[in-house]
Amino acid sequence: MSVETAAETKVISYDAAQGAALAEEMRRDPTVFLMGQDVAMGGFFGGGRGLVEEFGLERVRNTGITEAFMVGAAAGAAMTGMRPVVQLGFADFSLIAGDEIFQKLGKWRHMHGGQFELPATIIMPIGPSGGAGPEHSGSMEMLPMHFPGLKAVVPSNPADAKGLLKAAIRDPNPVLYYPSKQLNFKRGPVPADPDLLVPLGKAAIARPGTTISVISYGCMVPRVLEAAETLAAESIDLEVIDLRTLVPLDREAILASVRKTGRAMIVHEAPRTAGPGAEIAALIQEHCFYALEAPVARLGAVDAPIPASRFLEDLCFPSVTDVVELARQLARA
Amino acid sequence: MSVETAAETKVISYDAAQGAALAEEMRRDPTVFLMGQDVAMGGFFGGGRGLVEEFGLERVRNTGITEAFMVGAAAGAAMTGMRPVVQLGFADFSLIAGDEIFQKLGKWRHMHGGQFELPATIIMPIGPSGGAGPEHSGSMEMLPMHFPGLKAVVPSNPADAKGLLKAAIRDPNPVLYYPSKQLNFKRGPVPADPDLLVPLGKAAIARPGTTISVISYGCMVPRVLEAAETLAAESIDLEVIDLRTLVPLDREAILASVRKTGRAMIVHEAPRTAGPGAEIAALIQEHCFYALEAPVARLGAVDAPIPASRFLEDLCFPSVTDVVELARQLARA
Amino acid sequence: MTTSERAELAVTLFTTMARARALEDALAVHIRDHGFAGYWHPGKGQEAAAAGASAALRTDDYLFYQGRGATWPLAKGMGLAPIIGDLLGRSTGSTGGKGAGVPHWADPALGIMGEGASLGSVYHIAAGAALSAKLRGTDQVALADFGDGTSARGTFHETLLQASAWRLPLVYFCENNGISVSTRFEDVSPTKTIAERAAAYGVPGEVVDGHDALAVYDAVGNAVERARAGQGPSLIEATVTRVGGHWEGDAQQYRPADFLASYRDPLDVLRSRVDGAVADRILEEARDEVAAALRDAEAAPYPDPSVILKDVFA
Amino acid sequence: MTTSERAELAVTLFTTMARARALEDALAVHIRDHGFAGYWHPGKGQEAAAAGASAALRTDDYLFYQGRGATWPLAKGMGLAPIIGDLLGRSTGSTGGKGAGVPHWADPALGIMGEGASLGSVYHIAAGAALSAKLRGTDQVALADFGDGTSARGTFHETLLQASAWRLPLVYFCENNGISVSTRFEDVSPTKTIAERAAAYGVPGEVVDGHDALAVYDAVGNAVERARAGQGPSLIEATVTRVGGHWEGDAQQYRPADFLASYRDPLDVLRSRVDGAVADRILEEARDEVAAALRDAEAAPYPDPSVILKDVFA
Ligand SMILES: Cc1ncc(C[n+]2csc(CCOP(=O)(O)OP(=O)(O)O)c2C)c(N)n1
Ligand SMILES: Cc1ncc(C[n+]2csc(CCOP(=O)(O)OP(=O)(O)O)c2C)c(N)n1
Ligand SMILES: [Mg+2]
Ligand SMILES: [Mg+2]
Repeated sequence: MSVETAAETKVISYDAAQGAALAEEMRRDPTVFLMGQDVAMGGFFGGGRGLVEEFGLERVRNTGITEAFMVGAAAGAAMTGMRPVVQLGFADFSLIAGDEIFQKLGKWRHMHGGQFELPATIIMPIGPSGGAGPEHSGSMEMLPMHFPGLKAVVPSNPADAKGLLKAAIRDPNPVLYYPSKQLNFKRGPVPADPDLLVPLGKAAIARPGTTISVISYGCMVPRVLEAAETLAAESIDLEVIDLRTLVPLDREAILASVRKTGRAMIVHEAPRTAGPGAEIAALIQEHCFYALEAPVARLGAVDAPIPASRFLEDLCFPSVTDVVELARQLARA
Repeated sequence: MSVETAAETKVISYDAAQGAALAEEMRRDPTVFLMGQDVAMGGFFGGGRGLVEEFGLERVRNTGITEAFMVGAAAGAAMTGMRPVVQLGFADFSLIAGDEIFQKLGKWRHMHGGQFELPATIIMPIGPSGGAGPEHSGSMEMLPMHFPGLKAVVPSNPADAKGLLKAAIRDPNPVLYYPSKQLNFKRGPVPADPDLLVPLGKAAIARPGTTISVISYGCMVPRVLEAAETLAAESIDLEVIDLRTLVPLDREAILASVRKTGRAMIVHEAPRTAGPGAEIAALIQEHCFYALEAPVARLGAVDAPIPASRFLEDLCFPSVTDVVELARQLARA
Repeated sequence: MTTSERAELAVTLFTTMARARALEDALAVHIRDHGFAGYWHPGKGQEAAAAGASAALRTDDYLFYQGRGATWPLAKGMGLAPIIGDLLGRSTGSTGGKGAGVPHWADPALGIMGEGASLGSVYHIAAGAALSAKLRGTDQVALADFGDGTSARGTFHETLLQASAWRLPLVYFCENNGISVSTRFEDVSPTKTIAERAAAYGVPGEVVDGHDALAVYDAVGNAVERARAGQGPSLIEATVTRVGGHWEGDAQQYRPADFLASYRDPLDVLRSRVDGAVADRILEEARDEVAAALRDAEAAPYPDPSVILKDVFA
Repeated sequence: MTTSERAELAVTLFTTMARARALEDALAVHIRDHGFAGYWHPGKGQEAAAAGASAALRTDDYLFYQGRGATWPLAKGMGLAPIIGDLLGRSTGSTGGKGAGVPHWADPALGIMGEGASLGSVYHIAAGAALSAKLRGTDQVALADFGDGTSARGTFHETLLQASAWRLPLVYFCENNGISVSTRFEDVSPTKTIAERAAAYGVPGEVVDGHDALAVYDAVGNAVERARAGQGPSLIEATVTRVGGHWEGDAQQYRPADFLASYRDPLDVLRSRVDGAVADRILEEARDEVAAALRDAEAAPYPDPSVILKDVFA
């Protein structure tokens, strides 16, 4: 049974879906515990409400403002038999814990000859959230694509938010889990079955189509799907691929789609230059060169810090209109 | 007069060329000063020998093991009228000072409405150096390509090492200067003229050619040039572009060359996946799609931590043979 | 300081605090009625700390504040127009309306050096400004403001160690309101105060009542004098009270019953040092000025979207 | 501990240190004659600190060492074959020859948890292991070893604060050799010792003579006991001497004349507690064992290059 065909579902928010995943996994496995600032009150975005009542302050641990500590401690706990989940307030703080994430969590196993497993999950919300400013609106998910040893996940809807987080927690490897803050309050049907996971490394065809393969993930998936509705009326039939996982990347799903459509564009919330779209575009042209009818196109955030002003913030990220216009160009090319 | 046509030159090492740039700029401008671990003894790689004797301990400041402090303090000093140069021992430590580099140095000007200039230079040696291990052999230069507000430089020879460092120090923006450790002891002619800079943002045609455009930088440039000699005998005529600067990227030089040759490959020391080569390949296919006779090819380090063993280390990076073989394939494609 | 100078100082401080308070009250209403351009972290109750500390600085001293309330830029000389302009994202803001929401007010000419919103990132930036002053041979001082929660960051340690070894003209100023979002200081700190940690760095540490602007002024004044004289950093910890939520709109279900136990309104505390009629007039003028500035800001234009790509590089 | 147990302990410690010293001497020759697979940071002179501290740990306690010399893995029970195997990059190493050069010796079954070569990165990893023990309800203890230079990292502060607030079973063990590459401790530290900074975290701090293995054993033993009893972290600072250069081959032009002033060879110090004939035999056996292990390692194969892509993921 897959998430798509799950019998019993409940309509909850993306944020609450993460809370549900945490609760179920903590119930199932006593080695799972949560650390982060203010997690006992449910975290900055509230998804973890109720956890402290059920699991207590030992397993739902409020930390100080010590991001490097949290991630480093998670590495230490993970290599000694626990399954820590760290909640960082904002993905931007992965740069505060950069050594811990990319040099320790990502490398400890390899550099010690495979003697350790590090089943840690780091939750790091990405993207804007109505004026959080240049240091709290970042999309950092291209880092684990370049630096080895870390899996990376970006859910685009409540069901995946739950199923991917559960899979991340159960994975024997460190997983960076990047919820998109713009989706926090989006609601949707979520399977109730506590044994249902969304497997890491498998993309979803969010919409089958024939004209253009649009490769996307996170909060851009609903925008692309909205654009697809508009474009359908113009006989531009988007095939929308929701990557779900960036590491491992589901190359087969991407390449199979592009071989079929002959046209591809990538849409993400991260800055355009040297973002995930760069790798995906490079990959597509490497493997589908002779199938391509037009260059692979990319949409991403501006290559500038995101202003704290909500008025300006909105203009920094790809809109439904941007997707529609680029798709029109690409269909014509 | 350009570096290429400089009248008077002296044969010195890549490392010593950096020391010469520092000495000249400190002589010229009293606001330039140096901070880092053991810089008073010449730094970990010795390039700064003699500086403390000439400029004293106030301007050649030994710090403790405080990478975040050094870079943060450089930001503070830069916004108040100084031109700090920070020497980090290894580029890997940019992940310790990630918040300071990418969230502060790179954004302070923009997020405060353009009211500040931050003329700081951060020197961060990249790549392997004979067994320094997984946490000391990193190539981090793709970070400033994705995160805005920082210029980024990777010199491939002693003359550029000097000229680019001087340009970096004089630039009103924060510049990340990434010397390649593999080149430290490589010697070459370096212009003596203290007013000669290598401008940021201009690539060099290291070897003109007609068959394939090879885009490279840093320590891979000499390897590519060596491969070009072998290939010339087979009538494969490489055009070798030495980027020198990754931000700003000299797009015109890259695209003009590929329009001419119709074939392109990128060779770098950084891991292959989602590295600088991904952005450059994506860019090339965007702009030269109809000129390309074959997919843009990429060579980079393995997507794995670099083992500390020197025996294994050597196998992790593109070799002259790798370049030769890939170029042969590409010429045939 | 003469008695009359002291009385004058009290009036100055009271004026700053009255404007800061009027701004807090007006913003609360504005946010309730009109929504808001971003995140607001109210500073109500903490006005005396920022006002007193800032008054101990010269205009050319460097201020690095942590963004709760708006007392800091006001106290250091910024007008209401640029402050509110930024808050509402208008082009009249000090950043041209870019740094709205989580505010990034700055004016280098006033020594208002901006904010780093990854908390704990300004310790070393402030130390760098202090180092710069030392290297340039000026007698400027840099002040790094931070909260109790932010004292846990590793940057606190790196910087104070290095600044003490280098005897930099740096003042660490802590606003200890006993809480970090919902996390009580005593739950994350093994020591009763932050000031007592100063000994680990060989620098003086002092706790002062942050509800009393003049007491704060005196304590910071001593630290500034020490720094200016080349004797290195000090740590001043002002005990304050966060009257409101962490952010405007915070439901504060976590809020402990005793949280306001030691609160005294800093305006009331200072009022006893100021002539009653003068105080009333200051309060009224402050409300009027804020109301007018808010109206002006609402009428001011948003910046042109092209500013997004401006100033990435110099 | 009875007198005879104490005598036995002295023999154990002397054996560990003799092997560590023999390895140091053999490696110096090997590096001179054959070049080397990587960086080597000699630990000559510091053997007593690692040996004494490690002996105070149980096998199932967690050790996070900083990579100077090879006493730590030896003392915690690793054989010469895996230690030298890694140093020479051979498949017989504990990491299968991957972690040669800057060594990454590890053996989880012996509580040898590996190294983080960005210095100061193991404070919180060790604290995480301590937290894990606490949550799993075992009485294991974690020890984080670090140098004087590494005490400046912000991670020192974040972790000790949090570990103290959480009363984690953690021992901070500092090997203060007074220098970090070429930088003297007194030039970067405003305090005379690191131990005195422990008060800032509400934990005990103690300085011990690191040339005396038994003294180190006793001090660390107390800290371990405290941790095991649920009373939280302690900081032990062992005063040691770096006899050689920072790395093998370091010309040490920076080396101050008085640098060896307080040095006493830890083997000489401990020898007085051990029967002379026994000591001589131990020293001789150690040299023979090391020579044999080095010969074996030289004959052992390099790992297959495929290991480069192995174990990136589990
Ligand atoms: C490095 C970092 N971690 C977390 C946050 C999120 N955050 C914003 S304010 C805050 C609480 C700060 O507490 P404190 O320093 O005591 O200041 P106060 O809010 O009480 O004024 C937190 C955790 C942040 N901005 N930066
Ligand atoms: C974060 C970090 N910064 C710098 C280095 C480079 N480095 C390697 S050893 C060393 C000196 C360490 O000094 P100390 O902690 O006193 O240990 P010792 O070498 O004296 O044993 C330095 C700076 C590093 N490995 N990691
Ligand atoms: Mg607080
Ligand atoms: Mg030392």
